[in-house]
Amino acid sequence: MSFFSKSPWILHYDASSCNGCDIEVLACLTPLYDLERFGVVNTGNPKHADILLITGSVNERNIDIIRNLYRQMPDPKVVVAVGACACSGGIFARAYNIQGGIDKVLPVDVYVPGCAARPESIIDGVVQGIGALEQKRRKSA
Amino acid sequence: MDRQGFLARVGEYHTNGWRLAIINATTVPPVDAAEPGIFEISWGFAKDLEFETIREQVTTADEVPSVSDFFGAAFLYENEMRELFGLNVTGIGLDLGGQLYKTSVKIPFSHAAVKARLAATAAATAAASGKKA
Amino acid sequence: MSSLIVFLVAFPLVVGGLLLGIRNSKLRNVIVVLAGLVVAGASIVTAVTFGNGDAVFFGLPNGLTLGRSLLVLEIAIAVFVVAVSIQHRRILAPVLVLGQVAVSVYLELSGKMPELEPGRLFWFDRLSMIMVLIIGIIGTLICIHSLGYMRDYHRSSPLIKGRRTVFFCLLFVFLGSMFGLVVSNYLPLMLIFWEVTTLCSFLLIGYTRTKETIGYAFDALNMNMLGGLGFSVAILMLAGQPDGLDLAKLTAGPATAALLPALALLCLAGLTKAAQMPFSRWLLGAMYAPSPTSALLHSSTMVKAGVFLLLRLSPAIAGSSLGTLVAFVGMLTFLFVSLVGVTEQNTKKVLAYSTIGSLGLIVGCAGLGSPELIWVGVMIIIFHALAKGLLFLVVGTIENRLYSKDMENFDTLLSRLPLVSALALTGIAGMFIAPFGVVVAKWTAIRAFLEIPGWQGAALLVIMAFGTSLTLFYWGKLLIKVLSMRSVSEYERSVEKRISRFEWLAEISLASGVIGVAAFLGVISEQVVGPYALATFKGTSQSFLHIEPVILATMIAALLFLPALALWASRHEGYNTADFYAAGRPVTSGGVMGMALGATQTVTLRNYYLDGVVNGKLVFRVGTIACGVLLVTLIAVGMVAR
Amino acid sequence: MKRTIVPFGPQHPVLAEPLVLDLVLEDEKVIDAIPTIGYIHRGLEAMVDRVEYTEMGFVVERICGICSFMHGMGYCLALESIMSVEVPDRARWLRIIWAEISRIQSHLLWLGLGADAFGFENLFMHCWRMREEILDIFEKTTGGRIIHSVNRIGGVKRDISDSELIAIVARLDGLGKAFEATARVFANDPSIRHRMSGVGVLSMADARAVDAVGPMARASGVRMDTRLAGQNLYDQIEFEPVLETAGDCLARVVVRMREVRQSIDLIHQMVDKMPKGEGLPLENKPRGNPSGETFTRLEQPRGEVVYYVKANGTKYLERFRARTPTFANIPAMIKLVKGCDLADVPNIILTIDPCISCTER
Amino acid sequence: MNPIVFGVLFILIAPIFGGLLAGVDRIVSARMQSRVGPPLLQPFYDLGKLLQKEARQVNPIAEPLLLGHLGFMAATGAMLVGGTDLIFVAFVFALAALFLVLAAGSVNSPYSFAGAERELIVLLASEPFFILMLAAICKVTDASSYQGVLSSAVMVAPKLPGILLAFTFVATIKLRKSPFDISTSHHAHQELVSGLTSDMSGRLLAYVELAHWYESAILAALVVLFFNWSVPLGLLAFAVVYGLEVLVDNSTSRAKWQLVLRSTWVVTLLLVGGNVLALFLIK
Repeated sequence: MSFFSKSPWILHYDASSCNGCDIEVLACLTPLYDLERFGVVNTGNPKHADILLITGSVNERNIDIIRNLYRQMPDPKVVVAVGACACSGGIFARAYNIQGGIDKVLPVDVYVPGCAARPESIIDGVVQGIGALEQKRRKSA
Repeated sequence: MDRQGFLARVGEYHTNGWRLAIINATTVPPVDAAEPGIFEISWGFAKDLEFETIREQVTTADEVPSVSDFFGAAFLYENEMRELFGLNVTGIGLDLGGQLYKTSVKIPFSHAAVKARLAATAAATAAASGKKA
Repeated sequence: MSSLIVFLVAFPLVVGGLLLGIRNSKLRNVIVVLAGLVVAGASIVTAVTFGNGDAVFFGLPNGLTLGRSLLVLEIAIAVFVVAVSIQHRRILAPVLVLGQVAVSVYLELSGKMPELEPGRLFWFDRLSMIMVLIIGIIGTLICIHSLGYMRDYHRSSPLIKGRRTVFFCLLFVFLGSMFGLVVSNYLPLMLIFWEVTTLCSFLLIGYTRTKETIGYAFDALNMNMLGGLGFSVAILMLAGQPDGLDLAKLTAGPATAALLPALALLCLAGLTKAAQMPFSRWLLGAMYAPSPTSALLHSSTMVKAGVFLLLRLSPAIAGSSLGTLVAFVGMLTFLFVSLVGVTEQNTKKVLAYSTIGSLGLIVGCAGLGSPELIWVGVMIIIFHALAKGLLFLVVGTIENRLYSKDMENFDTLLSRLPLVSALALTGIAGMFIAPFGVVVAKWTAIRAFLEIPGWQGAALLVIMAFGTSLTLFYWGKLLIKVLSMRSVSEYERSVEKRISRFEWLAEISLASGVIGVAAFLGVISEQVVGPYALATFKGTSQSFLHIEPVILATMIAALLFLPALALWASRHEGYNTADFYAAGRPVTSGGVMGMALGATQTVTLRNYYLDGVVNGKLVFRVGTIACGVLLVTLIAVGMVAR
Repeated sequence: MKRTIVPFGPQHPVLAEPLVLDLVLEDEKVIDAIPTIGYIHRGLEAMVDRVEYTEMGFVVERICGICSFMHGMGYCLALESIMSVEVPDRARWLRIIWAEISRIQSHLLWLGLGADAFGFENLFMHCWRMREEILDIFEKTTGGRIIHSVNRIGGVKRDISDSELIAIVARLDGLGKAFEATARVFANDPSIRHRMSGVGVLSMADARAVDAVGPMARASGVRMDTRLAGQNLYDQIEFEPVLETAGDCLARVVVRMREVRQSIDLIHQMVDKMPKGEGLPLENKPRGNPSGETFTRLEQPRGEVVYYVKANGTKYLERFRARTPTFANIPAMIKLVKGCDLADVPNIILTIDPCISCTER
Repeated sequence: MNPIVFGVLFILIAPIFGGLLAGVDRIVSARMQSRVGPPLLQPFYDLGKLLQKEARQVNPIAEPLLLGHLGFMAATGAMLVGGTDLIFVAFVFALAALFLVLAAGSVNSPYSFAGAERELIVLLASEPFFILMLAAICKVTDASSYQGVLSSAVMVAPKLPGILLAFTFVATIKLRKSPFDISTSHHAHQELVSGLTSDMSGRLLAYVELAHWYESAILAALVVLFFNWSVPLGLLAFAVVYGLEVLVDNSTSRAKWQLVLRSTWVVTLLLVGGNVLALFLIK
């Protein structure tokens, strides 16, 4: 039996988001959306996390951090890019310090669109992430 | 720039109870001028509802004295000017050693960088109108 | 029997004298090792010869008598002390020592010294046996350890003038006088040995002859001389009593009121030597001496003399207000120094506080006096001598490798000095890890405290509960440091290879001793310590150790767990030590992480010392004052009781 | 002597945004704190070279997702002043109503985060539950929860009907009542006082010396609020900035709590004062390209923001610059962190209400 | 029945008890926060997942130390109800907790280390209480084992009201509840990230969780000692205490370690010390 679908713990990292998606990620945990219903815990620690929720895009300084956080997550793990910036660089794609979406650095499993991404889409993204997590586990098993 | 006169004016604002509201640098066109290009710096001071500025035009070759002796909070602005505009700000109270930001484009507000951006925009516009046509 | 004892005392003294003239270190090594083996062997032979363990008394062989030799020795000591004091311009020590001499001379000349029963000079029973074994075996190991330690010590501190001949001489003289002390029954005889240990410790502490250490040496001298003066005055007072100077008879049962003043002064002597508050300062100062000195002085010999005397006095003072006061001095010392210990960063000082605390517990037990508590006291003596001896030696070894006594520099010791770490862990486990060693003793003590009626019982329980928890804190901190790991360079790894054979031999033997004593806890308790406690207090036959198989299993498991783990880990590779969490920052091997402003730095961590909650200096002062007040009361009570 | 160095951030759950501090500790006393930022730096000011001024407003709105509305409004105000565009009355009133609602949103969000930082999860949840009400209002009136895009140069894009406004006021009143229960906990709970009272004290003199702005300055008794300038109609309603004098973390909480109440009251006044009716003009479209420069100041939830816009008559601005309140408050934060306890660090960082995204742009 | 059977039963049942308790706790907490909360069996799902996940180990000794923590925690419980001397159990309990400290400290990283140090502080704060509590219970009942206390004719709770009261205080530490959850937190939004467990992952974290369930069960067993005349009443009392803890958890902020240490010591000295003193003076 696999418990991954019932206990997805997330790590949220703000790459270079405008806070819009970040606070929506947090909002998912609060009473109106209550992600904990699905067993989701916002761990704040890569070593405990199964799903990396990442908002904002890659820039010169955070690129190492993103890599490092991902590397420190134990397998199996899934990356969910939340919001337009994380998906592609969004409106800031042409800013001088933006290198692009998260997929420039990490293998992104789920793209959540929106500027800012709505909680409903984020929850949907997490649920899709759970599916990806299951698949990865099966592959590795 | 007149270093002594400038610092005296800043000091006057300080003694009269003004606070530092902003230090802002602007890349002054034409951006294709031969380096060193010209930059305009505004020191904005606020007191209650009033707002006044000191203006100076400098080049990267000039020495821009820090005002952190008067206004401790100036260090962020000044480090930023140095990193983003390449200005030679000296005597910063908390010198972050060029590590405030880390940017893909070095000195992104230098004349060369601005010029490159404008050129890219022009090219993109041309391409877009070309496509339309 | 008696010639064996005389050999035990005299042989180390002779060897000591011999070593004074030997400058060749190879020859010295051979002599020290051989003499050590003889001493250890002699102590074992003595213990075996002694057989069933009931108390025996005897005099010098061939009917020899002491004559005036004690007085001569006393004057010799005084002359030496006065000479040294004049050289260093100190006033207190000569005053104290001259006081002692005055008492002795008065006694001799006035003829008040009672006739001595020649066959009762020495007293040998199970407690003496335990002490003889501790001194003989642990003392020898420490001497052997010193051979390696002192070599490195002088290499790492080239400015200190090497006086190793004196050092090794003192070690052996120390052992001899300790042997004498623990088998004396005649109090004036004990006093002489007592004074010799004082003198040896003074010289050992001042070994490096820096201004600082000479200060500490005089601290130790003054305080112990004060105790010694108390001892002599007690002898003066007891001289008028029938059988007053016969320790066994004096302590055969509860003392009469007439004896209490003298006993109070003897307790004072015991408390000074056991470094109880307000006399704890000398032992802390002694930490600046070379580590084997610390091991010798503070695990197996010097301080044990203090508690030894108090344990001897226990039957006489137990139940009296004097006994209760002594007990509270000990228990409060335990509580206060444990509290100070949590604020201390110097590892040797932490060990010193722990030593004073453990001695405090023994003093507490001796003061209260019941079969269980005497059992506890002796058990702590055994465990403490082994584990603390080991720890002092290990810290000495580490100090010579890392050039630091600071606990904070012991981090990642397991990666750097794995075998030494395993030994250190054995010692720490022996000292405090529940449910082993000292902890078994504490457990029994708590059981005994429950039986003590009135506020005393409650107070003792509370002191014990808090004191024990405090020791958990400082040992825990030390453990964290020793047990942490990181990847180390080849050079760092090679450091351990340069530790001398002598050190390994001594430390591994002591570690085995710690484990062995744990394994044979039942035997030791039932065959030696239990019968002693019952004999001393004439209790009914009972078992002290409520050991069930499950407890025994837990104990052995807990003891072996950490050292075994350390040994296993030192051979284990393939872990990514660079993979720690640093808030997302990049980390690389050896514990280097990315820092602000683009810098990188090795992780540095400092233990908590409860800054702002516990002020160590203040606590120490309060403890000193509180115990000082108790001590004054103690002596006053003794006097008033008359 | 050896000291512990705790790497605070860039990824740290106390603050969703990446802020880096190297905390040098003795026990848990912070001896030194070395800051680094730049993890969110996008370089959006330079986007004026790539984006036409008409669209730049959308970029400016995304300086920060919390004070997004005010950033949009500030950009429009700046350009309106350069281009001398007269904004229709109703649009001006609607803007400040939205602005005050967004202040309530921001403060509730912050109160929740603050509670979470000192380990009061329950309060966090309740604050954010209330905040959802505000987001609901935003969604109804602008179509977006976070990014609203209702500001245009010359006015606003959407109207709020009078009946809707009355409904909003009623809803805010309800919210205000619910908020009182939470506010009582914040102000009186002993465990919160233990964590906040007397912690991170910024004296009035210090607040001036480090040029603190917004609630940070007001909690230290500095009477500073750009709304006092009266621009944006604040002179037509009764307004007096909220001041506290203690200057500690608790004072900063109290200032923001009182501002929540105040904003509800201000919205009441605004709805009363504003011109009523359907179909009133909302937008005066500007003509041509802007030319000239301006410094525009505005009071955001976190304090004074200064925009500098310089235009040269082309479609592309020559310079856009936003000096956000957090940028001005970072020196204060660094000052306060030194000497506090490790456990106080989250409280101090949060009570400046940092918006790193704003700071770095 | 042989007491050893109780010990074995404890080892088997305690995790189920502790897990369910954690499940109920999460639901109740969620309801207090106007949320629905996770399913009742969520803690078991979490544990199962952690066991299936990769365990990233920073050094070779963390895992054995954590197994020591788990093992000694289980042993504490088993020895407690299995009839071992109660005071001895108090020492083993501290030892079990110590292994967690060592496991975290062994990592040599800032967050784990700070968590370990803080855990050591809460250990220092709570340990005197447990020694005194068990000693007092032994004193009152003249017994030395769990069974002995249960079969004693003396009712414990009426004689030890101060200690029972203090228990609810100290249990906050052991149950890792706010305001005393300073070394680790189930809600990671704190200055130490996840404190002690910052560098533990996969099954390593599962051991910690499991040991914590044992710890909860041990606390329940300890509460029963106070109500030695009726075990159901004791369990009910534990439910009440636990309910209180959840309420406190949800209505306080996290305290600083200085306050934790000072307040726990003061409570121990006044309530427990006072109670013990009364006991010794009256009896």
